[in-house]
Amino acid sequence: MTALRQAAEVVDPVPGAGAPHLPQQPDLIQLLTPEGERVEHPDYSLDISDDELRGLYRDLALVRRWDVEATALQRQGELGIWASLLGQEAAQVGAGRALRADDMAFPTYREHGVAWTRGVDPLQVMGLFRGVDNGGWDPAALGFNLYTIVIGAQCLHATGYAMGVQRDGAESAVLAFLGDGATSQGEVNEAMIFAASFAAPVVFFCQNNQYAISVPIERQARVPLFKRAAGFGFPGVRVDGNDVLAVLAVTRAALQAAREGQGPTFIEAFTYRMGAHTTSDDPTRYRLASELEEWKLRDPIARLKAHLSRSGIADAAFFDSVDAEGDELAARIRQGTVEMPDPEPTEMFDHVFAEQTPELAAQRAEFVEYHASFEGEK
Amino acid sequence: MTALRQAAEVVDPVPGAGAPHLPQQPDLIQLLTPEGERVEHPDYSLDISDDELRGLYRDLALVRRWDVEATALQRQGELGIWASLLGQEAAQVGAGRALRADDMAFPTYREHGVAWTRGVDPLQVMGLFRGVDNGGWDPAALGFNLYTIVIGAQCLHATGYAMGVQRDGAESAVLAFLGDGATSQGEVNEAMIFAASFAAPVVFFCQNNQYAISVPIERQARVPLFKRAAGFGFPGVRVDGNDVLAVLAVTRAALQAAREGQGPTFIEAFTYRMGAHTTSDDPTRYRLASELEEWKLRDPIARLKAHLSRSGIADAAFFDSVDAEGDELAARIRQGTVEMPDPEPTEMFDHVFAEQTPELAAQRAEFVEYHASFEGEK
Amino acid sequence: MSQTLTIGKALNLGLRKAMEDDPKVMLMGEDIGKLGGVFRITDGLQKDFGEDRVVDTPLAEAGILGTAVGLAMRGYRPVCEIQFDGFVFPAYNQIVTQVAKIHARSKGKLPMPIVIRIPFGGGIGAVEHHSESPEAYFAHTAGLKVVAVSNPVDAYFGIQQAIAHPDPIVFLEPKRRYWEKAQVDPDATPEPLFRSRVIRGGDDVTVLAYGPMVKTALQAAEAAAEEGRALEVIDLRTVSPLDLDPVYESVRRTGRCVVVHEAPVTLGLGAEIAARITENCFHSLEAPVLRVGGYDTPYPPSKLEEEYLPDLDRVLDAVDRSLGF
Amino acid sequence: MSQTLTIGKALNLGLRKAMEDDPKVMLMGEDIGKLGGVFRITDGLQKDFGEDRVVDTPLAEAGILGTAVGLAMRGYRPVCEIQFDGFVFPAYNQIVTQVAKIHARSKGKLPMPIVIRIPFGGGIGAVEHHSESPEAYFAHTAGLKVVAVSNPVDAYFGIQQAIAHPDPIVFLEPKRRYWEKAQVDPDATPEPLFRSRVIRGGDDVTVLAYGPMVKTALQAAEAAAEEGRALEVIDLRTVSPLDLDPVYESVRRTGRCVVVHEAPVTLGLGAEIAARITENCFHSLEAPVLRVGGYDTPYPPSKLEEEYLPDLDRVLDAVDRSLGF
Ligand SMILES: Cc1ncc(C[n+]2csc(CCOP(=O)(O)OP(=O)(O)O)c2C)c(N)n1
Ligand SMILES: Cc1ncc(C[n+]2csc(CCOP(=O)(O)OP(=O)(O)O)c2C)c(N)n1
Ligand SMILES: [Mg+2]
Ligand SMILES: [Mg+2]
Repeated sequence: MTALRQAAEVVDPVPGAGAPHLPQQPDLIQLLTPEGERVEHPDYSLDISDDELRGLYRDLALVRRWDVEATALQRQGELGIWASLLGQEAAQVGAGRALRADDMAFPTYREHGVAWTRGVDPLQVMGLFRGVDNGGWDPAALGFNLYTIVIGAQCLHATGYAMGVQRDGAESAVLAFLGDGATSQGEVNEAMIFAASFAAPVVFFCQNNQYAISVPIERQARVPLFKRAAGFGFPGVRVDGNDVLAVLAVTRAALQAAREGQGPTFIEAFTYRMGAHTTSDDPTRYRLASELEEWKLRDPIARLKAHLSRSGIADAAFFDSVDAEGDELAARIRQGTVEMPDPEPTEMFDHVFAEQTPELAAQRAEFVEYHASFEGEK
Repeated sequence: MTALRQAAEVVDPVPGAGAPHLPQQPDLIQLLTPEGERVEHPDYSLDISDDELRGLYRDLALVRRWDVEATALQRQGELGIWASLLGQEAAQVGAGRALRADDMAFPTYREHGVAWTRGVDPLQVMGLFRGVDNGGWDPAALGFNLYTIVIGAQCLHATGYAMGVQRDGAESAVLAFLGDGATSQGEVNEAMIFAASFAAPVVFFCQNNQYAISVPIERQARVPLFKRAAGFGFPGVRVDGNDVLAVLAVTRAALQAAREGQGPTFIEAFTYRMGAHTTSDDPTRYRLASELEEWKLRDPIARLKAHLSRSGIADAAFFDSVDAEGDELAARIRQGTVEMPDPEPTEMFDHVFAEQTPELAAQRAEFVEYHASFEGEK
Repeated sequence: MSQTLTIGKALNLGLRKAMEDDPKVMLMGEDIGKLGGVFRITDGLQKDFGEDRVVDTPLAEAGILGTAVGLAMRGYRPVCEIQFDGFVFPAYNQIVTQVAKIHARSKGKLPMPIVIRIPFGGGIGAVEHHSESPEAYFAHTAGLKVVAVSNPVDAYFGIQQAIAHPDPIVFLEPKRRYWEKAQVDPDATPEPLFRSRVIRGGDDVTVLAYGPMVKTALQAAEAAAEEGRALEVIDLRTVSPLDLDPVYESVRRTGRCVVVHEAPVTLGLGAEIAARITENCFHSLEAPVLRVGGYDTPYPPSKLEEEYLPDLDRVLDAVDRSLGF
Repeated sequence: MSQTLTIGKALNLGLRKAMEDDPKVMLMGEDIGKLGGVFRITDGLQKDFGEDRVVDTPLAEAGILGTAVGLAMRGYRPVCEIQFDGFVFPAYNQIVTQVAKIHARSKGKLPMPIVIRIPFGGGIGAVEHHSESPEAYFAHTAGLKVVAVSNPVDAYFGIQQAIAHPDPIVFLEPKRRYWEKAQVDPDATPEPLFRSRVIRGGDDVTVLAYGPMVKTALQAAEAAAEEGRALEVIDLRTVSPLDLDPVYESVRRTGRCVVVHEAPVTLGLGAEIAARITENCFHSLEAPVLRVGGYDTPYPPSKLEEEYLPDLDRVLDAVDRSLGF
């Protein structure tokens, strides 16, 4: 089996994915080392106030607190499932905070951190995972589309939306989120082709958390993902996804380029899914505990905390206050979730169309009548 | 409309597509200039006998003769439609002749030149365009799959077939044909992703004839197509598609690499569709006559003929004999086509499944009975 | 002022009118610009409305529909041309999981006013994939509406109504009838989009058809009349939702019904229509609703398409069988 | 030796047996290797048969089916797992235009022995796209065969029969019943794949179901029995081709029939079955064939799925309506 055997010898697309050594990746953009030390990058600088830095920390910490609470609520049967973002907070908060109010983001199902930065009420996200609705927020008002579960489908929506932005003559940008696994979907590649062809103001933000459920990134790509973009004719960059500052800087620059008509950019945020794929998953079946241990050393929150402490930008009181805020948030999420009312059954008929059909109206009427017939019995 | 306007300024993906200046393309592999002069290339040499050279000329000339006859037959109502390969003979013959008997090719609907090299009877191709069947040849026996009309679908078949070759431990290669337009299909990109991921022994041979019906290549890609491959992690090369020697050399090398387990290659054969998309098309609606005039100067057959004459490898008698052979071929094709019997109507029921279903058998029986009921009347 | 138009030209003028009426209307598709589409339905529109509104896309149907979704979210009204029926399947995921569901997913916050124009059906002597009748796939998909036009008047008004409609609509154009002509008065009051219509009265058997088969049904009715049988012909016009009240009214009178379409019979529209008629007119039926359609085979090579497609004779044969019950 | 197996485990063992019996059998899909699939149906198989025969693919369903086509052309027998029903649509083009048509296209020279395993249906409290019932899309497609298993015995033998079968088969697994148990005797002679089966006798009303609804139909029959009504329950087992002779036999006796499935009623299997029963048993019917299915809405958020899915009560309600005709 010549070919088959040799196939195993192709270059590792994720230098150090198994045993990661991030600082050795020459292409990786970093502004904060895993130890929390601020470093400079020739192409990306970040002008950021202490207030903003503390704000980022607060975002990261609260989003994680929410995530932990959601996982607990799922375990207690209050959610059907939960897709944890543990480990990806910096990638999401950095990307989300790079957006302007008039920009539009297209998330997958894991972008709770981005949702947070866009002002989505966590309870609306909880509602989706509880099975109450599909996420009740207003995408247009918040500049944050509904979660999209079919892998990659949202990348085309983002590109089309960006084509609309172009036609409106608006100076806004669009941010499409996707995972490493999603890069294998035909639709995602079509999105990049359309984006390139129309020079659409869209940025593809790929969180390479190195797994698509159990499948490691090596199965999706044999070279680093950010290189994909050059093949389509636009820039690709790889940023340390656990470095919120670098993510913010790189995403800001890409969005600004998009707004200025320079077309799309592909950002690979190199990170790691520290939890299970979802609460239904069992990662012990497919990855070693040691891998996780290594990545704990690059925890995105610890990293910023170290920087803030060391540089004196934040003190213990600040961290305590964020902790307290987190507990409040968690309590609110818990209470809101367990008390969340079930939807009206007739709702399923009411939003299928903008203009209801007589057929469906009749089904609805029968449904109501049928259920009324039980009223007496129960 | 900032972004929209600036979109127009992106680099030309096909240097000189509108007014082609092939020799100025640094990346273009050539072994024969448009004037018919043999040139060397540092990476690709070609060891070829005079007999083989004359054989290539014969292929090119006969394939063109067939094509001309088919176009005429369509005009006379003998074919439903015809997809002409005019101008692409060298790309097809060069690629086809690079294949070994145990290799497998996956064509689109325009690969008559490749079909020729694989020993497909031209009448079987004619049968497809006449509407008699979908191409009656035996793919396994000839190493040439049936034509595939859904753009790009065959690229995945080729990749899967190559995965089978790997599993068989066979030292064969697979050649997938596609057009420039096809590169935009999600499935084609998935094929490249699978091919890369499994290091499958497949070569993607893209005839960039610069149009997808009316749509110029600039709409599909803003950078040269062969660069797409690097993004997926395998080599891409651009060859002068009107230079049969270069195409042969480049394709041979890629197929050999595939057989040796080095995985896929993407070949962009830079050529031009000198005719209409099909006999149903009217290219005057979307392109200038001057473009065609420029490309006539790089006619793939004239080029080889010039070389053979100039170098004394072939003389007038040879060319005359090929012409005569062409006329015979054309006559055979014409007669075979007009005399081609219509298929048995019941055939449509007989090949749906390997194991016929009672349902369909019943429909067939009703069909036969129904038609029998007219027997008396007509 | 009334003029004689083919279905193709009526669609072209209808699209033009829709674009004039609403600057948010955009056309997207393969070869719809300079070429005017392979059937010339968008002829001249790019020249007059520009490349931003008449967009030649890359060759990727999922891309067309997926970007249309995004454009709709941004307030545009994309009209997507699928070049041939057989090439809609790469876009199937976007149509079924996104276009059809986003209104419901967002509880109405994200309307999807997308029109998917598909020249459909056989009879033009084409190669594989150019003669499909995929309407049942869409009609079975909750969240989509599906209409099929059969004549220039419905083509002219229908395309405008579809574009103005707030929900996603699969708009089926009977490709082999593109050259059929009729008088179209652009100032007339159009019939609503989602209504079926009795187009020939008769008391013996009710014949239902839509799109290209309407002409076939009418031909059958003519032929039957010569033998003294009065067929009532109904042009369904809307495939989803179905508008069957006029059908029930008719079948209660005739007691017999034949449904005609090109799509394979199994799970074709005839199945649904037969089931509903039986549910609603059970005691009036003198015979089961009979179905005339394509066989359950892939669409055959074109030399066999006349044997595959329902024609006048097959409709009459079903009428006979119905009357013989 | 007979053992108690869940449907999930029976499938796992059936796959294992098929792989042992034929070295050309290959499994392909997302997460089917180390993870054993999200439902663990392929648990342990990669470990025992290696990565070349149990292939974790890139995340692309068209890629899975398209490469399966090529592998089939090379003589392999690919068994493709689609992770959830709602994710089969990216592969739709390959399934409908290639897998289904290649045998006919090649006049039999290219067999397509591909099995497409799909865990289907609702009832597991999942988020969007994880509870779909797409069988009608496939049953309407000429060139595909479609089966749906309802119990461990059919699961164990059916998957092996499907893999050994020369034509492409969409193999539907009732995901919410994966944990249902029964005795399976691997040495028993299995029933043929494309046969329906009367699983409970009765003379009042015939109830048809397949996949997950078989259990529901049986529950309804139990409940009806308590009220003195004898429902005859038929497990259709094969969705395409349909095997309706036992159904006709039954309906000619009962005069009444109810078809149950989770898919939306409009153009669901119930439509085709109702139409055929009416054509074949017209004079025996005391009532129209009634259909119980999902509503014509997107599958709702899981808190509403119990209202959406047919249950015992809705089946009994239809039985009542049928008897009341
Ligand atoms: C089209 C489609 N196929 C399969 C799935 C099932 N699925 C859900 S998440 C997932 C893995 C996604 O991996 P990646 O894109 O890396 O994102 P991540 O979950 O790691 O954030 C899969 C296969 C899906 N949702 N959609
Ligand atoms: C999926 C699909 N969409 C649309 C078509 C209609 N169509 C046939 S050929 C063609 C253009 C193909 O262009 P290209 O890939 O460059 O190949 P060429 O015809 O130039 O050889 C189109 C759009 C098709 N066959 N399949
Ligand atoms: Mg991932
Ligand atoms: Mg081309």
